[in-house]
Amino acid sequence: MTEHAWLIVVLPLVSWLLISAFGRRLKNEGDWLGVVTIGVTLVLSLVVLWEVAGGAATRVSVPWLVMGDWQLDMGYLIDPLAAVMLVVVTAISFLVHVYSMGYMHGDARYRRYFATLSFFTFSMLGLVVADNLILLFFFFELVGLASYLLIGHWYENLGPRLASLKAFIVTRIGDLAFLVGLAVLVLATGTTGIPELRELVEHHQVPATVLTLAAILVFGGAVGKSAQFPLHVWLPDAMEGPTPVSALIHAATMVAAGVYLVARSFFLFEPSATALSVVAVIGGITALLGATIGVLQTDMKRVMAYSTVSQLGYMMMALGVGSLVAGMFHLWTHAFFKALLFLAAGSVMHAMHTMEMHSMGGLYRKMPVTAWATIIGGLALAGVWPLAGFYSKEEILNAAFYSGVSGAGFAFWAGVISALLTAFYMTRAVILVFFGRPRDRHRYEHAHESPPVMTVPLAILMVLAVTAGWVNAPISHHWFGKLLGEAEVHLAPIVTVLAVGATLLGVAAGYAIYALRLVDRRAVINALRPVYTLVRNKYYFDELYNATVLRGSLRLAEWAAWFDQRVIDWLVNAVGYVAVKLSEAAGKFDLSVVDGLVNGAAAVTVGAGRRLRTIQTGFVQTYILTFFAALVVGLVVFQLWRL
Amino acid sequence: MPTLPIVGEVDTAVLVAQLIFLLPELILAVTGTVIVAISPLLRGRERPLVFVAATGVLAAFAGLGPSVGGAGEVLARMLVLDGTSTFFRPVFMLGALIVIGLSPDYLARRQVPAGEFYALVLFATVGIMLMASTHELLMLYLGLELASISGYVLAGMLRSDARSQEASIKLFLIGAMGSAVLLFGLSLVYGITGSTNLVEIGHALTGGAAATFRPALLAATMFLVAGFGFKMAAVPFHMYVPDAYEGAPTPVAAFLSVGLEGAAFAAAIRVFVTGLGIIQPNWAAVFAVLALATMTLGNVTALLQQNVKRMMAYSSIAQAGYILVGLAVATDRGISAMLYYVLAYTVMNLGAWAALIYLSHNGQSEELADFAGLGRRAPLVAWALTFCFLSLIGIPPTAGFFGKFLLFSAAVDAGLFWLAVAMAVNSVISLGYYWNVVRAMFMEEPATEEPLKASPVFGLGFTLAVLGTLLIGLGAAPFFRLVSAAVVTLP
Amino acid sequence: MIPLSWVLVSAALLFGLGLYGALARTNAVRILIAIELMLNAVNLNLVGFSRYLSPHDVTGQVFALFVITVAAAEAAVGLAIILMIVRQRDVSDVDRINLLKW
Amino acid sequence: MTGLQIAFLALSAVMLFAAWKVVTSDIIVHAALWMVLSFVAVAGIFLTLHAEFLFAVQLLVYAGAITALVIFAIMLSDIRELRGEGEPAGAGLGRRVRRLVSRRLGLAPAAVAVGFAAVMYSVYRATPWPGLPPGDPAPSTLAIGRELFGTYVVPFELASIVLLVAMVGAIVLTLREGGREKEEKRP
Repeated sequence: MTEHAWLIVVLPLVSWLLISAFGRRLKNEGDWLGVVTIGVTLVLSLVVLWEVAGGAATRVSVPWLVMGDWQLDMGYLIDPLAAVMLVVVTAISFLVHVYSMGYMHGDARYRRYFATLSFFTFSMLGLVVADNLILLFFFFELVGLASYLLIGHWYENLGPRLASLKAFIVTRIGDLAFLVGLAVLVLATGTTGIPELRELVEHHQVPATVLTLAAILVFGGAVGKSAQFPLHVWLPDAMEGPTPVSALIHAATMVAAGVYLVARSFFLFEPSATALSVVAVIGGITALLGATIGVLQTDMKRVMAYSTVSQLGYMMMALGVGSLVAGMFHLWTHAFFKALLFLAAGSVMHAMHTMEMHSMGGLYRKMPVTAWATIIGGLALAGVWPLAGFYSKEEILNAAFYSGVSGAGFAFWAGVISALLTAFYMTRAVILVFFGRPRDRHRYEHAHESPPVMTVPLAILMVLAVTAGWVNAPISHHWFGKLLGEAEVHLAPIVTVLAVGATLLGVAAGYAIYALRLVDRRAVINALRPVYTLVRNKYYFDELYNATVLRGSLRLAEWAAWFDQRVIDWLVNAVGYVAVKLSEAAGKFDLSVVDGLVNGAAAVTVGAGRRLRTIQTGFVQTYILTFFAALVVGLVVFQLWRL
Repeated sequence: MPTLPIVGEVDTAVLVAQLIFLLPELILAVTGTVIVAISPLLRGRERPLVFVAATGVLAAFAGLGPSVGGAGEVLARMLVLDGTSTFFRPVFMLGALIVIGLSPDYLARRQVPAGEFYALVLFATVGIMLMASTHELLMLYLGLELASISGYVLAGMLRSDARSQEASIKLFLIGAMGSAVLLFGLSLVYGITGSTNLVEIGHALTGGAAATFRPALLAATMFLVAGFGFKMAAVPFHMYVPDAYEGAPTPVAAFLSVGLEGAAFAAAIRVFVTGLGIIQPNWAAVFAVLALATMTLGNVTALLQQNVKRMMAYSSIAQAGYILVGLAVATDRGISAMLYYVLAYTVMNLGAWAALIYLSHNGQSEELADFAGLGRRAPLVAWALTFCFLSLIGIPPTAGFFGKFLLFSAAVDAGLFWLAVAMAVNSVISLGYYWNVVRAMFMEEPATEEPLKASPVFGLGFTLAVLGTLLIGLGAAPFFRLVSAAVVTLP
Repeated sequence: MIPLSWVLVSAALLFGLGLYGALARTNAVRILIAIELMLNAVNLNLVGFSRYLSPHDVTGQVFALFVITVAAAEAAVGLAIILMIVRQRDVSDVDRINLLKW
Repeated sequence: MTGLQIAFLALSAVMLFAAWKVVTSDIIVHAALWMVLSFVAVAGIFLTLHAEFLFAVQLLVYAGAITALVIFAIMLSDIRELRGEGEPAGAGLGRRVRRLVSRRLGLAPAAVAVGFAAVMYSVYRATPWPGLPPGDPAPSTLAIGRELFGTYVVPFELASIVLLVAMVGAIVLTLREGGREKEEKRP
């Protein structure tokens, strides 16, 4: 099967095309087509993983675009890393597809939704198997595009519209860094094939500085896609999309793409201590940032979103401290329990039509399956033994503990504190939503458990959230780690103690505050007022970006307009204007009044604030003047150059 | 009567035999003349002329047959058959064909004299094709003027529309001035080298003239940069572009933005690379600066536009900035990337303009508000426009992505790293204003639900543009081979 | 004999005057006239070079001939455009033709 | 200084003076007439450069046809300009100063034009131009004729298309409203 792995990528593409083209005429608008296709790819992916675990690996590469001495290949590379990722993507995507049949039932653009879902999966799978970085970039962009379409699925509302654009633009900023990194690599090595690059790096054919630069720039791409500090701002807003999409984005596709990118090009990072430190520190900051903000969110999905930011920080941190296995392992476990959490949240949303936790409560009695799903997912996320999160978190903390990379110490403590916070906010969320007394009677009365098409995927994910970690535990002889090429595992007891302690402390604190109400919430908030305000406002990142980037580009545009209008016109008019003013001060009417009226009318038509956006004067002569002024300046410069 | 030494005596028989290489242009010109002749007889029933015009272009495609594979200068050195001309002539004809297909509904609605419109488009196409396939400065100039004068008239064809009139006169006054500047440069080049043939000019310059006449040569180069910069819509020679495109009839703006700009790039490649190759560092540096200024100003200013037609004008300025990167790099890869981009630009830009034409012939203006809800009223057009925008932004797997990518890597390869980064940054900026339109189309409520109409001919033209954008992107390989073969190398 | 530089300098001056005229006057017909002056300057260049390159070379003169032809065509179109505008808007000052801006 | 040089300088002076008057005269008809003088002087310079054929063409096309066109257009267009009302009026020196600095006749155009001339002058100064080649110039008319219908026959034909376009353009743009349009609407 491994040598036919291209099928895994092509099938969703076909499904996308078919649903787009013929969905209207198919039964149920073709949703089953997507589900069946992804189901088949899941089976194929499992077969591939099985074969790869047995030692199979393949790389196929064919010349695609040839131009002179330059050539771009198209090919796929199936190794353990790709095989693992294939399974994660197809499994989550399959479950999301099934779940969506219930969740999106009756949606106005049902067909488009399923088509785009297939497209999203296709892009992500292409990214996973791509054998060269340019092809990878290609799919990287497509993933961004697909997520833009899905986040903005309900584009009638302002929220999804803005959120989708934000996601698209912010991640594209990261892509920009990736692209430049690619350019650096091509310039230095002349190749973009992943195995070729690895070969070159391993034989020290690439200068260290170039490698560091390229690694950091490539990491820039991951920062955008994987919502790392400081480009994390798009992910929480991406909640505006349909919840199954959020599950897909948060668990297996969009954000995983960044982590996977770093894992895929890990050979670039490994030799460079600087690059690793950058990754570790950014990852640590992101983990802390996400966890702290998550504590104060009152919207259930937003809690999940910030927890994703935080967990992505963990993964990056793991990679940064030099452990590919720990990072990928956390990606693997996280995919299952985060998908579970999101789908459970979607189920709550389905019942309550709100995500505000302060209007929930007591839902356990109404929706036991959903409640159990959230509890198990939360415990797995918090890292409670023997659930999935426990193993991967322990692995990461151990890696950080033993790592020699500078910044690993920071990463370690960031990880421990985040573990505590994670346990706390998950406990808080579970209690607020499912226990205690219902706070909104009306909504509570109408709540009901979701249909089987939604609860069955939940059940499957519950099992996976419990067991996914076992693949890299003593029980399986660390099968996962060995598959990805880890020699042996060190486990320091002190780390385990710290991790478990932090988790328990978090759970206990949450239970004490929200269930037993031993401590008054208000008192804590009042005691920590400045910190509370800061965190509650998400550290003011959005405001910061608004003030700098957005305002800045507007300024630039205004400046360009101002320059065009003012400076050039001024050149023409400077002296004349004064003369006109003087002569007409005594005249019958003031030209400037007329001008003002005309301009005023124009300003009204194009709306206030457009006044400064007047780009060109409209006078032919100023155009001619610019033309010739530029010509003369050019002539002078050229003649000076000659001298 | 004394026997006089005649320079460049030519054999008439050979000349006549070689006219076959001029077949496409001849067919186009004859078609144009026929249309002019018969359109008064039709008395308002001018719609069928679109088929005459389209047939003419298709016949001209067929007329390329004898030229394919031909190499060298023919017709007393007036026409050159090489990779570049083999590449550009069909590209320009494709552009003309699409424009002709997009026009009839618009012309009928706005009461533009259709016969003259088609004829002038065909004549202008002859001009731009000749610009791209000659080594002779005189031919270059005549081709340019043929295209430009047709353009002035075309821009003013909505005779009673004040904005069209204004576009026409601005285009004319500044265009004539641009031609004068270009001519001044050409006259200096002729004076320095004693020839008007670009190959000869190249030889003369490498043979020592470049060193002897360096001051005058540099001045001439600057004149040529300004003259071509004007036709390419390069900042700061661009200022007429937004006004002219906004005011001109929409199909004309579409034609000018791809035809004239493309031809200016084609001719510039020949003049600078073949003719002035020896002072490549000088002009390449200027083009690098122009490229940066052009793409940045075009994109930033486009952000502020409320009128989509005007926005498209700034967008074409920005796109010209990307194409200029090829000249700034001036390596084989740079030039071939540039050729590929011109091809991609032709189809994707026409696809985007097509949507504007569509709105316009349905009686709407081109304000952003008119795009509201287009996704519901005309889903196919809206999606096609979105696709073309993705290509203009440079999202894979569109033609625009590969074009930008090639230019980008050529710039990196030549060490112009800053320019490559500027390109990438600019492509992010451009996202903003294209997205504005997409948002309006899909996410805003339409004023009316009334569906919009288009004739099958329009549909064909539109399909051609959009399919082209897709095919040139997805099936890029053969086009890559084409542009690799078409490269003019530096001496 | 007339030094070539004399020809070139007077051509450049003529071009400069045309340039000044195009920039400084607002009447469209005048701008057109100014452009004609510039084209004449180009022709002076061409004819001058033609004379000084070789006694038998007439390329420059042929070129100038074509420039004159095209200039006539251009003038005809330009005047037609101006006429069209004057008829409907009663202006020929380009600084009153500025609907299109920004 | 030879007679030819004197003739050249004189013609050149006339040409530039006339051009100056073209730019500065207040009445547009005067400007057109000065333009004729400038064109005639250019024709004279062609003669001093042994370009007899171009001399004739210059007189016929420029001084004749184009001038007629321009004057025709002026007559059809702006009546106010004929009386000199199009430009800011005034008196004596004050008027001149005012005009130089008025809205459009600003300093910037002058600066650009003078800058242009200055740069070109320095360029020409710095370039070692060749002297007159040996040998008497041949009568150019025959040579031009041969070239035109030999080497340059393709451009010659192309020029005819340019003229055709100009003709079509001029007609289509100036056709009176209500001419064709009305006809079209007639049942």
